[in-house]
Amino acid sequence: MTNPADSSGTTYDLVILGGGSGGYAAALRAATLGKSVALVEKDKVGGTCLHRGCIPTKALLHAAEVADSARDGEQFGVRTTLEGVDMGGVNKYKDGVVDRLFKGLQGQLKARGITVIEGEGRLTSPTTVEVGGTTYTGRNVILASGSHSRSLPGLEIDGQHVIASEHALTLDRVPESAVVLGGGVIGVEFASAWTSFGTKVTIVEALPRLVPAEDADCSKTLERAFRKRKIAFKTGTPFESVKVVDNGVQVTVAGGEVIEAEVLLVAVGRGPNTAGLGFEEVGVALDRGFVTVDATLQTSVPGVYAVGDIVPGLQLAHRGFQQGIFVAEHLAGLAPTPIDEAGIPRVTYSEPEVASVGLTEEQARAKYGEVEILNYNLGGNGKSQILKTAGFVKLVRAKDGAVVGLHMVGSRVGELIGEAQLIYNWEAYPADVAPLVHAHPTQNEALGEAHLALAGKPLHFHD
Amino acid sequence: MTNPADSSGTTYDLVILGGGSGGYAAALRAATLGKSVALVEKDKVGGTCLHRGCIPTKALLHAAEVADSARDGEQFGVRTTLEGVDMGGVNKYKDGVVDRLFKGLQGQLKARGITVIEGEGRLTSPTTVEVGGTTYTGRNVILASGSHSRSLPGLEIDGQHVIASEHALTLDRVPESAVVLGGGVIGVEFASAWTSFGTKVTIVEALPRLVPAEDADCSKTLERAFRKRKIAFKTGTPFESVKVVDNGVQVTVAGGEVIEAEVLLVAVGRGPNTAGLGFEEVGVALDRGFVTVDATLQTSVPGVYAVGDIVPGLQLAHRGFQQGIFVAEHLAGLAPTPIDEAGIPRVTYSEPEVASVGLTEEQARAKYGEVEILNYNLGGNGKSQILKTAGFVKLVRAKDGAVVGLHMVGSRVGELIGEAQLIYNWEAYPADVAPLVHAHPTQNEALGEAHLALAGKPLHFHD
Amino acid sequence: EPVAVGNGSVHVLAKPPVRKLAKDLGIDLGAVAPTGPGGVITRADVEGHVAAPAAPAYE
Ligand SMILES: Cc1cc2nc3c(=O)[nH]c(=O)nc-3n(C[C@H](O)[C@H](O)[C@H](O)COP(=O)(O)OP(=O)(O)OC[C@H]3O[C@@H](n4cnc5c(N)ncnc54)[C@H](O)[C@@H]3O)c2cc1C
Ligand SMILES: Cc1cc2nc3c(=O)[nH]c(=O)nc-3n(C[C@H](O)[C@H](O)[C@H](O)COP(=O)(O)OP(=O)(O)OC[C@H]3O[C@@H](n4cnc5c(N)ncnc54)[C@H](O)[C@@H]3O)c2cc1C
Repeated sequence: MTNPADSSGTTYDLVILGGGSGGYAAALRAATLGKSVALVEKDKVGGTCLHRGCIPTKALLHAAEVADSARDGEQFGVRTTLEGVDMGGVNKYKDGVVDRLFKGLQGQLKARGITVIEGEGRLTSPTTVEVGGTTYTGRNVILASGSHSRSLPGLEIDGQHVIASEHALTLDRVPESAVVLGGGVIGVEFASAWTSFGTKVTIVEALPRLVPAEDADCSKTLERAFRKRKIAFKTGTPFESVKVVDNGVQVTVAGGEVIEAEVLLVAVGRGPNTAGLGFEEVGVALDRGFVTVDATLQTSVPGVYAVGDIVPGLQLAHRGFQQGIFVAEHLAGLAPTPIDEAGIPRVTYSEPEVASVGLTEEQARAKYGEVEILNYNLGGNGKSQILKTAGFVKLVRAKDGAVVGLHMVGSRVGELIGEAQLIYNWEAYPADVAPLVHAHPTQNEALGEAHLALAGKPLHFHD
Repeated sequence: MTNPADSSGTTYDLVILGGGSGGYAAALRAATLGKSVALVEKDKVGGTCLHRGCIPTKALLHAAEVADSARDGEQFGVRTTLEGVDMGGVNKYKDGVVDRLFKGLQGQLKARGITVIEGEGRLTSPTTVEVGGTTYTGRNVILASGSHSRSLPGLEIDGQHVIASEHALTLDRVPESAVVLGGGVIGVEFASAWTSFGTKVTIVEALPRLVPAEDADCSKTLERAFRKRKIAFKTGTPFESVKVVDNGVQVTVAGGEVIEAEVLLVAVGRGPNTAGLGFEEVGVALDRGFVTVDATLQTSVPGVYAVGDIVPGLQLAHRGFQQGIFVAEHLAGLAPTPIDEAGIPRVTYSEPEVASVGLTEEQARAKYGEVEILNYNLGGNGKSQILKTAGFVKLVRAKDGAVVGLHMVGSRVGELIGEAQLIYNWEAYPADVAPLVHAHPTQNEALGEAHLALAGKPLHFHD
Repeated sequence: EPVAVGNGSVHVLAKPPVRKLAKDLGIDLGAVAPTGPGGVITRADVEGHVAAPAAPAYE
C-alpha cells in the first residue's frame, strides 16, 4: 500500500508512526475530520492490543470461564464435566476473534481513506517519517510506537521456558505449572486463566500486594479469592534468579526459596518503544525512555505529538484511543477537553475481576483530606449470589462532595465500570444516583445500593 | 410477631399491607427516617419477587447459562460436556439463593425495628388494617398487595399440565416439551431457560412480536436469536383452547393448528391483588382492578397510598422499591422528585438478554416528532465477539437533543442498563458521553461507541 | 438548552447531573453564571443561584 509518490511531493495533514490503539484511533478520528493521514506500521495495524494484548488475553480468559463453569456445574444443579482444554482449539477460537476484528479495522481504515504504509518508520525531522528509503511528510506527526514486554536485569526471556505475555499467548499446551513474575494486571490475568485450565500457578510479586496500583481493599479481596482458588502467591518477595533445567525452570526468590515450574512468565511491566527511532535526534525529550508531553499531548518538539504507551501513565488501549482522538481533534481546532487520567477506567479481567475509576482511598485522602468511604458487600446483591461470586463495591467520596473513586471486585464487575465512569467523570453526588433505583436483580444494582447507602438511604444494605 | 396490644392503642406512623418489593422498601426507608412501621404479610416477606419471581427465575436462567456453556464448550476450545440437568440440584441451588436473601431481608427488617405482622390483612378504614381480628392503626396506610398470575377466560390453571410461573419454578423435572402462552418477559425467560435445559419449546403470542412492549428492533433481534436457538414461536397467533390428555396437553391456536406438549405454561400477564381486601369499601378507586394514584402515589382516599404491581404501569420489583422509597420520603416531608416511569430500566434475562430504558423509537417519534437513531451492531464490539453473542445497542435521540431511549440485545447486556439509566435520567447528550472513552475490551464499550457515533465521532463503528 | 451548538463543535455548559439538579430545582441554566473551566456551570453555581437568585423579574 506504499504510495511511491510520497517522497516526491505529497504532504499529509498527519503522519502517524505506529498503527496500534493510539495511532489508529488518531488516524480514524482525523480522517473523519477531513484530514489526509498516513499511518506507518511495521507489523499489523491493531498493534499490541489487538494481536498480542487485550483481545487474545480476554479470549483466553473467556475460555477459562467456560472451563470453570463446566468444572463447577454441580453447584448449580447442572451435570457438566470438564474433560480438558484443547489449546489448539482455544488458539483457533482466539485467533478467529482477532482476525475478525483485524479485518474490521482494516476495512475502517480503508473506508476512511487512510493511507497505511507498511514498514519500519523513523522520525527524521519534526515533519517527516522515513520508511524504507521513502520520506513521508506531515504537517503534523504523531508518535505512537507503543511498548514491549520488559524484563529484569539479568533475566533473559528465551521464549521457551522463560516467556513473556506474547509467548504465553501462543503456547500449544497448558503448562502443568507456572511461576508468574509480577502480580500486576497482566500477571494476574494469566495466573487466573491458567489456573482455570489446570495449571498450578505461583505468583511472585516484589510489592506487598497483588494489583498494587489498585485500592488496597481490592488487593485484599482479590488475594482472598485467589487463595480460595488455590492460586499461590508470594507478595513482598523480590525475584532473585532463574535456572533453566531440562523439564522447566527453577526460580529462586528473595529469602532463598526455590520454586520449580514448567515455565516462568515474566510480567514485570512494559517499556516504551522509543529507542532507535530517531526521536532523540529530532529533539523529542524523553524521560526514562517515555516521551514527555504537555496537556495537549505535544512533545517537546512543536508539531510532534505522542499518544499511547510511550506517554507516561496508564498503559491501556482505551487511554490510547482517547489520546489519539484528543490529538486529532486538537489538531483540527476543536479544543477538546483535556483528559483526566484518573477518569480512565481500569479493569483486570481475572476471576474475580477488579474494576476501578477515579482515586483510591489513599489518593483521595491525600487530595481531599477528609473523605467518606462506603463498602457494599456483594453478599447483599442478589445477582452476585446467583453467580456465587464474592466481592464488593467501594465508593470514595470527598467529604460532602462528589464521588471521586469507585472500586469493585467480583465476577463480571468489569462491565459495571461504564456506569462508574460516568459517575466519576460527571462528578456526580451520591444523591444524584440514589433516586435512580437500579434494575433488579442485576449486579449494577450493587452500585445503586452503594450510592443509596452513601446518600444515607440504605435499601438492601448489608455490612 | 403479632403485637397483641395494637388494637388497644398503638398507632404506627405507617401500616403497610403487603411485604413484597414495594411494601418492604417503603418499610425500610420509613424506618430509616425514624418512623414506626407495621408491615402486614400473609406469606413471606420478600413477596413475589424474592420467592416466586425475580430471584428464582434468574437462578434458573443462570443454571441455563451453565448448561449452554458446557454444551458449547468446543467452540472455545474447551472440552466440556453437558450430561444433563438435575432439577433437584437446580432447585436446591435456587432455594439456597432465595433463603440467603430472605434471611438478609428479615434481618434488615428486624434491625430497623419494623413490626412484621403475620397474617392476612384487610383495609377497614383510611387508617386501619385488620389482621385476624386485631386492628392496626397507622397515621398513613400503604397498599402493597402485589399481583398474581392471570389466565385467559376459560383457561384453567391446574398446576400440573396447565401451569403458571409459580408452578414452573417448582417443577421436579425438565419437561420434554412445553407450550409457553405469552411472549412477554416471563414467557420468554422460561422459554429460554427450558430450551437451555433441553425442552422443546413453542411460544404462542397473540401480538405480532415477542417482547411486544420493547422497541420493535429488540423484538426482531430476539426473534432472530430464538430462531437460531430453535425456539419455535408463533406470533400474531391467539390461543384458542387446551385439552389435557394423558401425557400432557393439546393446545389449539387460532387457525386450528394443534400443538402437543408435556406442559402449557400460561404467562399472559399478572393481575393486581385488590379484590376482597376492603379497598373498595373504604373508597379506594380502582380502574380495571388496579389502584389509581396521583403523582405522589396517593390513592383516591387521602392518606392512603399504593405502590408496586397494584399501581398501573410496569410490573417490576425495582419500580416497587422506588415507589416504596418515594412514598416513605414523601410522607416524611422530603419532597422527593416524582418518578419518571420511562426512566425505570427494563431487563429481560433471556439468552440473549434484552435491556432498555427511556422511550422506544415509536414513542420518541410520537413525543418529539423528529428523532435521530443510531444502531451499533455488537459485531464491532470485541468483548461481544469473545462471548460469541450477536445483538446491538440502539440509541434514540430527540433531534439535536438528549438521548431519550437506549435499547440493547445480546448476552449479558442487562448489566449495561445501569449506565444507560444514568444517561437517560440525567438527560445526557451524546456529546457528554462521547469523550469518556470506555474500557477496552468490554461490552459497555458498545454504549460508548454508540454515543461516539451519534455525536458524529465514530471510532470502531460498523453498520 | 443546556447544550449550545456553535462553530461546528458542541459545547456542553454543565455536566449531566448538574443539569438534572438545575431542572429538579426549576432553575433555567441560562440564568446561571458559570465559574467552571471553559464556561461550564458547576454544581456550586447552581446551588449559589438558589441561595442568592439573580435580580428578581419584578422590581
Ligand atoms: C498481554 C497484554 C494484555 C493487555 N490487556 C489489555 C486490556 O485488556 N485492556 C487494555 O486497555 N489494555 C490492555 N493491554 C495494553 C494495551 O495493549 C496497550 O495499552 C495498547 O496496545 C497501547 O497502544 P499503543 O498504540 O500505544 O501501542 P501498541 O498497541 O503497542 O502499538 C504500537 C504499534 O506501533 C508499531 N511500531 C512500533 N515501532 C514502529 C516503527 N518504528 N515503525 C512502524 N511501526 C512501528 C508496532 O508494530 C505496533 O503495531 C494489554 C497489553 C498486554 C501486553
Ligand atoms: C416469574 C416472575 C419473574 C419476575 N422477574 C422479575 C425480574 O427479574 N425483575 C423485576 O424487576 N421484576 C420481576 N418480576 C416482577 C416482580 O416480582 C414484581 O413486580 C414485584 O414482586 C411486585 O412487588 P409488589 O410489592 O407490588 O408485590 P408482591 O411482590 O407480589 O408482594 C405482595 C405481597 O403482599 C402479600 N399480600 C397480598 N395480599 C395480602 C393481604 N391481604 N394481607 C397480607 N399480605 C398480603 C403477598 O403475600 C406478597 O408477599 C417477576 C415476576 C414474576 C412472576
